[in-house]
Amino acid sequence: MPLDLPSVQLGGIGPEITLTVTALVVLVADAIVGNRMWRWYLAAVASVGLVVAGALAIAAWNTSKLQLAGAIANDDFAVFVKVALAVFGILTVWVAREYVEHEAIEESEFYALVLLAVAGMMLMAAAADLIVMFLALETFSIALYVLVGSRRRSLEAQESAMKYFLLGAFSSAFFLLGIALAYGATGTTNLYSVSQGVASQGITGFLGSTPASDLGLLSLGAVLLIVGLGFKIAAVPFHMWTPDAYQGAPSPVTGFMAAATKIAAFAAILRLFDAILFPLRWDWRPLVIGIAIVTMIAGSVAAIVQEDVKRMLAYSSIAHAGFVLTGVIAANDQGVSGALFYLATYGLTVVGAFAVIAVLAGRDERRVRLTDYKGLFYDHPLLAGALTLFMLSLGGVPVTSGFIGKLLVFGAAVNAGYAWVSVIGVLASSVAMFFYLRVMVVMYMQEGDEARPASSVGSLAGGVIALCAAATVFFGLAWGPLFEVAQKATFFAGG
Amino acid sequence: MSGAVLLNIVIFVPLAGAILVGLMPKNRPELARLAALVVTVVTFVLSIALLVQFKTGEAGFQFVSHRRWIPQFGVGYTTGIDGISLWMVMLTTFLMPLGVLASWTITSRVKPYFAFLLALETGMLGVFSAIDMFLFYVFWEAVLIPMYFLIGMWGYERRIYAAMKFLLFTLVGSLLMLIAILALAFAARGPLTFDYRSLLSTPLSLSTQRLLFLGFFASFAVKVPLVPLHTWLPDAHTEAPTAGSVMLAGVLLKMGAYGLIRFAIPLFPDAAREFVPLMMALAIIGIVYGALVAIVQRDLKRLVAYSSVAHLGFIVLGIFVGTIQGMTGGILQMLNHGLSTGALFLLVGAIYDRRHTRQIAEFGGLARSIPILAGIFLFVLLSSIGLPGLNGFVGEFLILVGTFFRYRWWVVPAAFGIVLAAIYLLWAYQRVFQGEITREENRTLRDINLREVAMLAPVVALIVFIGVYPKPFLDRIEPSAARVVQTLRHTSVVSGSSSAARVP
Amino acid sequence: MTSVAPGFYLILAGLMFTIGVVGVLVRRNAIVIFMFVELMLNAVNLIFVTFARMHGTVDGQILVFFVLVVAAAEVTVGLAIILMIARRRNSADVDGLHLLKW
Amino acid sequence: MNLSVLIFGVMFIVALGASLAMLFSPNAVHVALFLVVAQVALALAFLLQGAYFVAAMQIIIYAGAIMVLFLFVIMLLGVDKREALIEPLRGQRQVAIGLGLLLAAEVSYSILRGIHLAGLGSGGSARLNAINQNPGNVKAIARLLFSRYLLPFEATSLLLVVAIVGVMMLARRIDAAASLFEPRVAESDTHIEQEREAV
Amino acid sequence: MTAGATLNGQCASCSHLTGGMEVSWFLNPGWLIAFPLFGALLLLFFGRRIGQRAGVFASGLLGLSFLVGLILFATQLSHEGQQRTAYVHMFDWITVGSFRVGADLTLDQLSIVMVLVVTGVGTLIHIYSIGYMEGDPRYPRFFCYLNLFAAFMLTLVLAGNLLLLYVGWEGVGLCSFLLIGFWFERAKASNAAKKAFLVNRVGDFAFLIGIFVLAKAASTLSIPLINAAATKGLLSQTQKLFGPGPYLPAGIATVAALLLFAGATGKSAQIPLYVWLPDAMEGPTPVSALIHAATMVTAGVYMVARMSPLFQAGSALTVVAWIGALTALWAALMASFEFDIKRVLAYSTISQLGYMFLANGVQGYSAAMFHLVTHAFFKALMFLGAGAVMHSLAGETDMRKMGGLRKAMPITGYTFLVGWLAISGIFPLAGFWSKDAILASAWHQGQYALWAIGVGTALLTAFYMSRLYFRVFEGPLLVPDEVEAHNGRVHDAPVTMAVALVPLALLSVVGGALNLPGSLILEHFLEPVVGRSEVPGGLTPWLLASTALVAGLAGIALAYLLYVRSDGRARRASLYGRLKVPIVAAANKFYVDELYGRAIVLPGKALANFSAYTLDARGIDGVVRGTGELIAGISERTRRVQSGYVRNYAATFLIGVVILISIVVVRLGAA
Repeated sequence: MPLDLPSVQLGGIGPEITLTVTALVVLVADAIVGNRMWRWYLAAVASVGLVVAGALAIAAWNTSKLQLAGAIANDDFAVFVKVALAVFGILTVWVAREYVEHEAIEESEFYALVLLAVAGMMLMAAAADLIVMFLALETFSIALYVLVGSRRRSLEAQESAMKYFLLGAFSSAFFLLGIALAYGATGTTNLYSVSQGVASQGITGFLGSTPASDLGLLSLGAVLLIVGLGFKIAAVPFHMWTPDAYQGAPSPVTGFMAAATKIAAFAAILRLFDAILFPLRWDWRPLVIGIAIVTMIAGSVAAIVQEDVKRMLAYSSIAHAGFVLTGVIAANDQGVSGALFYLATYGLTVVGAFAVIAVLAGRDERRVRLTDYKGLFYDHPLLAGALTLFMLSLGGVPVTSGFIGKLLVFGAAVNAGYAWVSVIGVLASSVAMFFYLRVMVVMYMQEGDEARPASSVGSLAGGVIALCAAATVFFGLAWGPLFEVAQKATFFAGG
Repeated sequence: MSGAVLLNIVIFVPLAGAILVGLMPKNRPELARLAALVVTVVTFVLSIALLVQFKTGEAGFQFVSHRRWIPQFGVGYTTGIDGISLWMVMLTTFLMPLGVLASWTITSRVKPYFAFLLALETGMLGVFSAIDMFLFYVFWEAVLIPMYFLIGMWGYERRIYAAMKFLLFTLVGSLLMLIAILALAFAARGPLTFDYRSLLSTPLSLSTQRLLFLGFFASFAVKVPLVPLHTWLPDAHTEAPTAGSVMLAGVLLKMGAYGLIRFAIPLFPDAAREFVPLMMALAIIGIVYGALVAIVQRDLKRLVAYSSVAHLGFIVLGIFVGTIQGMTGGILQMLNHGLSTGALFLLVGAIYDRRHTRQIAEFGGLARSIPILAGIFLFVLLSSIGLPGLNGFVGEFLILVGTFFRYRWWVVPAAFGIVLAAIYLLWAYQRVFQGEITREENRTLRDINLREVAMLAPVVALIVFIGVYPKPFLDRIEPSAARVVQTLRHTSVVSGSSSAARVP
Repeated sequence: MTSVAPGFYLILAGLMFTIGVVGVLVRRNAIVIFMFVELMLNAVNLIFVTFARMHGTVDGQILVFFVLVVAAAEVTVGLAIILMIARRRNSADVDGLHLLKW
Repeated sequence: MNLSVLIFGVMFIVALGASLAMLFSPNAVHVALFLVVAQVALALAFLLQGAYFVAAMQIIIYAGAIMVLFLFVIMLLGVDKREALIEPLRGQRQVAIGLGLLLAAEVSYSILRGIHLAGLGSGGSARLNAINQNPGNVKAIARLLFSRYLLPFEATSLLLVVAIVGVMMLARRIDAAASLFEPRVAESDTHIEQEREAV
Repeated sequence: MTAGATLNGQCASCSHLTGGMEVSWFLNPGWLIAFPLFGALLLLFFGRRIGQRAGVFASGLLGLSFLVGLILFATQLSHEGQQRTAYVHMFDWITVGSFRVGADLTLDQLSIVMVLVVTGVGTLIHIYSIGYMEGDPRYPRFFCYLNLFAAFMLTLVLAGNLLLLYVGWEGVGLCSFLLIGFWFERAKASNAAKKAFLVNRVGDFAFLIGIFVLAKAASTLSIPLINAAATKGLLSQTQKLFGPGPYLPAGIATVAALLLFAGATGKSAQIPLYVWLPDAMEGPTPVSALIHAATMVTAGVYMVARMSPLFQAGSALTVVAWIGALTALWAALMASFEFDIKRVLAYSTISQLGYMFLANGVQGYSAAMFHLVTHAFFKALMFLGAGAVMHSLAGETDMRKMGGLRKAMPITGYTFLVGWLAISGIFPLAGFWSKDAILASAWHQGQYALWAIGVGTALLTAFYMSRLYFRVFEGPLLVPDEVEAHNGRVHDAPVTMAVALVPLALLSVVGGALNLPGSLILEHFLEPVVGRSEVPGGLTPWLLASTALVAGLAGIALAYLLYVRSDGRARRASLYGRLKVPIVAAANKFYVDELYGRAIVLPGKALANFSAYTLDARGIDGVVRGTGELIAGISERTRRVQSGYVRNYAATFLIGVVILISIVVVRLGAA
């Protein structure tokens, strides 16, 4: 019996391969060339790798297929997420360029880890098999554990890495248990054969006739999968790591986590729900609604007394996870596209925000408290303006992309008959607005106490901030095209 | 130039001006001031051209322009004005140069100040001219941000508190409206659209109407504001810089009333009808309560702020009584209140500029040292308490007579508000301007200067003009107002089956 | 070959998983905590193998293989992080680390 | 009662006992050793269920490699350190035990009920035995691993690369002044001070 | 203004009103208003430049108005009795839907009488003020207000619809406010001004509601149309006549009339809203004369006469009559124990206004108008006289500090003497005739009780006016200490003031000629507007007249006994001893101000304070801030959950897991 190898279409994982290779190139180049070259060359190489990966991902647009023995689904959904991830990766690399220098972080390894993390996240977005999803999750998680702790001079950074790691491993075990139970229920870990299995073996009918039966292994497994992914998106009550990790991590990494981890994990959640759980939607929706509500409220409420900007944005990211979940519970194409739009634009905004924070934080991230931002508008009007824009976008004020994202996810929920969840969502976001406004209060309405050491804004970081600001406005005004793309980015076999 | 193009120019000239001001050199504040003045005056002149082109006697939207914006989501850039919004646009463009003049005394951070002020104008004009509801919402919220900064950066002692309160209060309301807008758009049949005119004919079941009405109402009631959602107002008005107070009282509050007229009633007529008693009760509570609270205020600006609560109560009363007199009077009163309360804030600001206090107890006998300002204050005050022959009377009378035509007894407490208005304003006038001068600082104040004349004279002239000859105003308002009144009076043709069909 | 019902294996796995969970919560040494995480993974492995038997395929056994790899990778990085901190603070007690809070 | 049941019983007791012993041994080295015991017991369970290859892997990789790594680190940090068994965090232990018991009960209950509902019997054993006969356990695994699980297999390489790069980064010495063993006292102390003040 | 004037019969709101008189651009009642308005505006903007010429300027403009009034009067006289009405529609004012109100003027016999009084007496008082206000720093402003007042008063008088009447109504109130508070530095003056405005506002509130009632019931605010509708309503009760056009049912007419009358009690200082008028004496004396004696306060009387068909249509007139009569008596009582010379005159005014309402109430509209005119003469005269006294006595108003001034200032003294006799109803002065007409009307209507009150009031009137006169002008010379200290000689009224006093004195003497019982000129003139009032025939009128005269003489005699005779002081003491309680009460204005203070002002303030500082600041805003603080508090609590201990985090995680699993298990168990 010859070995029945699947047709190995490496194109299906082209972006991931490209990124891995680039990561290795960056490492090797640094080892060989060292500091003798143009200061930006590592960043340039990494960026090229990310651009190529993004381009390869785009090439798969509109070709939706399951590849590599059904292990990955290169549908438009995956493409959308992958492109977004590539963009976040590039922006992170750029923001980090100057940052790693003054924080004495090994540049090549930093980039390599970012690239590998993006690779893992891309794999996650496309994963059509639970085990692939698990491996991808672990891949980028491990990269992030290290990145979070990469500011090794700082005990906080180490602490946050430790906490993130321990809790991450803990939650992975639950996720894995979830996979095991799903496997037990269906005999496979493949999402699409799971769903086909559900259909073909008549289990659906069986479920339909006795609504309790799907409450067995599969729903227990599904709950644990939600737990594992909920940990990654920082849904309450699995969010406890978030403030600490966000606070301790280097600001560019925090931005990266907020943007990229979130979209990758949400991609998995959306795919999971789309593939396995939509047939069972009456089972899981109350749970997710509960999580969404708690998350929105807790994230918003907890943030308002924070004094550390990064920590505050960490809570804000928790709240945002709740908002996106509002789109998820709609469980329709509108919800999916809304969530995608939300995540993509939120990512751009939050990367920009953390870029500003990174620039202002200075050596050893000493100035990250809200009081350090006093009177910023008068010293750095452009930085303050950009940060204002990001805060407004996070708050969901019109003419920024954040508003459109909220509009779309809340709209989806309204359309799906969950207007009351949306109402809770908007109330929570009003609470959340308070702390975004606080940032503005500090920047504009209070005088700086002491002479602020002038922060030097590197051209790359400055470029990122400008780009993100421009994107925030652009997708707040001319959001039609991106929305259209997000609408098309539906699932291979979904619905 | 076609009116439609002109309208859009009017909307966006201030924004262009804001950018222009933002780009000016930092060390030349006078340039920024001048530019702001020129821009606002130009906007006003352009809006006069709109007024001239406006066809009197037509109820529908005029100067309508439509551009595709986000066709994927049914959003269009659609603007146009009718007899109701026309005057709101005019009020905005009229008050704006006055606000700029009043801001002449701003000396710190001049550039951003005027940039925000101009951006605010675009937002306000947009609110009044948007036909697409998405666009409306965008403008609606866009107004908040510049105002937030104006209060928070250039306000007085408790400015940050006030700015926060203002923004959060309004935001809660408007986000609820956003949900309602979305629900409405999704409820409509056919392709997704946010065009107000198409959504007007959306058949909705009564229960849906109720919920959506409340969603819109949440936003507008905060903005108006109706008691008990009013407590942001005294703080915001008191702490805002003069121009901010003028814009808040003059225009922003009108956005709430405008929203009720434009959206809440015509979109959900059955629910609106059902809520009429509640609305009227709230309005009357506002009239009496606002006046009562105003009587004992110790801060002059706060007193004027509370007077707005009472006045807006009148406006809401007029809007909901369901008679053409009430509605037209309400809309005219929106204009009147913008003028007279705007002028009162200008005056309080002028006095503050001289004495750097707003505490009534600090004043006394000012009519001696600044007789002309005192005279103008008295004049505006008389307009505010509805002295016949001045503008306030026309509006209030129409509202009350309109109310009486349908609801005989409601008019009694409402009309009593006029008595109360006289009490709080006259008492304040007495304490501030009459009696002996008790404090030395008050003895040597400069009287009105040329800038203040330029800023107050137009208001005074309009106050008289509207009071004596309101016909040009009423004639343009009436047809559009009549349509809204129609929807409030006649049962819409929604049948049980069609509404049931839409429920998922 | 065997007549012991798979349910017993699953119960064993469940109990071991729970012991792992409890261990993570009650122990203070980072390395020990991490070992309990490993115990949890091991318990899941047992579940995989048991389900493989129930389904009559070897898929579940392959999954165990992947879990092993993941565990290995986690262990390297995790121990590196723990070591990094432990060397600096001269202790692996996780309770000593609470600079970041609130 | 046949032999396999007996073996199962022994395995069950050893695995569970070792796990529990982990929970109660204050010394990290003991914990590690108990874990090794539990893993060996599990390997036995794998064998009992026809997972021969995996059982071998379990011994070799887990007990052999990973646990050695653990022990190595424990040694590096000092063997004789005993962990105080008092609980400084209020309520932590009660929560852990209470929830642990609840979790165990719930998971066991729902798994058992789940397999009952899903109609999963022991019929799979026969099929698995057949596979283990022909083509044999290792071959069957290999076939699947390089066909259906090709991508996960490839993905493990990515995972390992990440782990390597990560460890590389973490293991590097901090350049400049700060030494690994001499924490930047000034900075961290001020932070601690700040935190105290905040409390 | 007049450019918009059209011939009658062409306006929207009065298209079916046809008066006999045609108006052209120059023969237009609009000019009556235009002149003083123009003067007011000019003085407002250029007052400082005009300076001391302001007085002459303002007087001249009002004089022009008087001239126009005379011309119009002459024109009217050239028409037949029924053809003397002119309707002028100047422009549409408020037109919304079916509700249409224009700026309409009506000139008829009734209004021309008022016009002549307002412009005539007004001009005299303007002239008087030239001297009286000399040297005041705000001299031009004073004349600006006076002119403005005249303009509003003429608007009120000429208004063709109730809304325009309301414009004038509130406008004169405004001017009254401005002029009472003219010396605003004095706390008393500014308080009085505010009080006047607010009390009037209360009345106006009722008036406004009356307007609403009519706007709804009659669908018009045009005064002639409302009157027509009211008449039709009245007729329909008895004759079942339903002609074209609206008609007012008697019930609604009563309600509307009473509401309008409530407004009048404010403006014309009747019970219960009279309290502002005595305080209003804080204003400059010419103001008291013009506004608070001759013109503004009579607006209510005029309004009732103007709307007489409406008042007649229901049963409102009874209320009017009784309120009038009671006010007359009440105010006379208070006047009898007042020592402030101006306040005595103020109470007297209230009392006399009560007479006029009494007349209105018994359908003696022409009698009311008659008394209005004569009262304007003699009361203005007395106020101006009092002003002259104050002018020479450094502003002193306490009559206890005066005495024997007739010899020191003869012009003032003798003219005041005329006024005193006139108001006391002494034959043949003007007051005798007009008062007699009122009493006769009451008698003839069978309202004997009212008649009796009227006679009693006549006695009291004579008493307190005599008291005033005797104390101030007779007896030994007595001037306040300050005047002596300044060694100032008491001087008589200067020329500009005398110029006003003398004609008014003459008019007070001969004013009765307007309506002598034989000729009844005024009555016949007014008949087309207010209807004929039946005059008792035979011996009755003579008896009635004699009774009134006797009452007047008795009052004078009483005053003579108490204040002129040397034993007066002792008599007063014994009287005081016997009637202590009522006298103290009367001297304290029957504690009405205090009552209002306790019953309305204090609770109102308490309510306002409660609303502002408890309900609003603590209650509503407390909820708002409480919400914020609650959220912040929750936030502060929840941040503690984030303890920093990673094992706590794991525990939280586990809690979440267990909750979720429990939900599944519970549902599983339920299945």
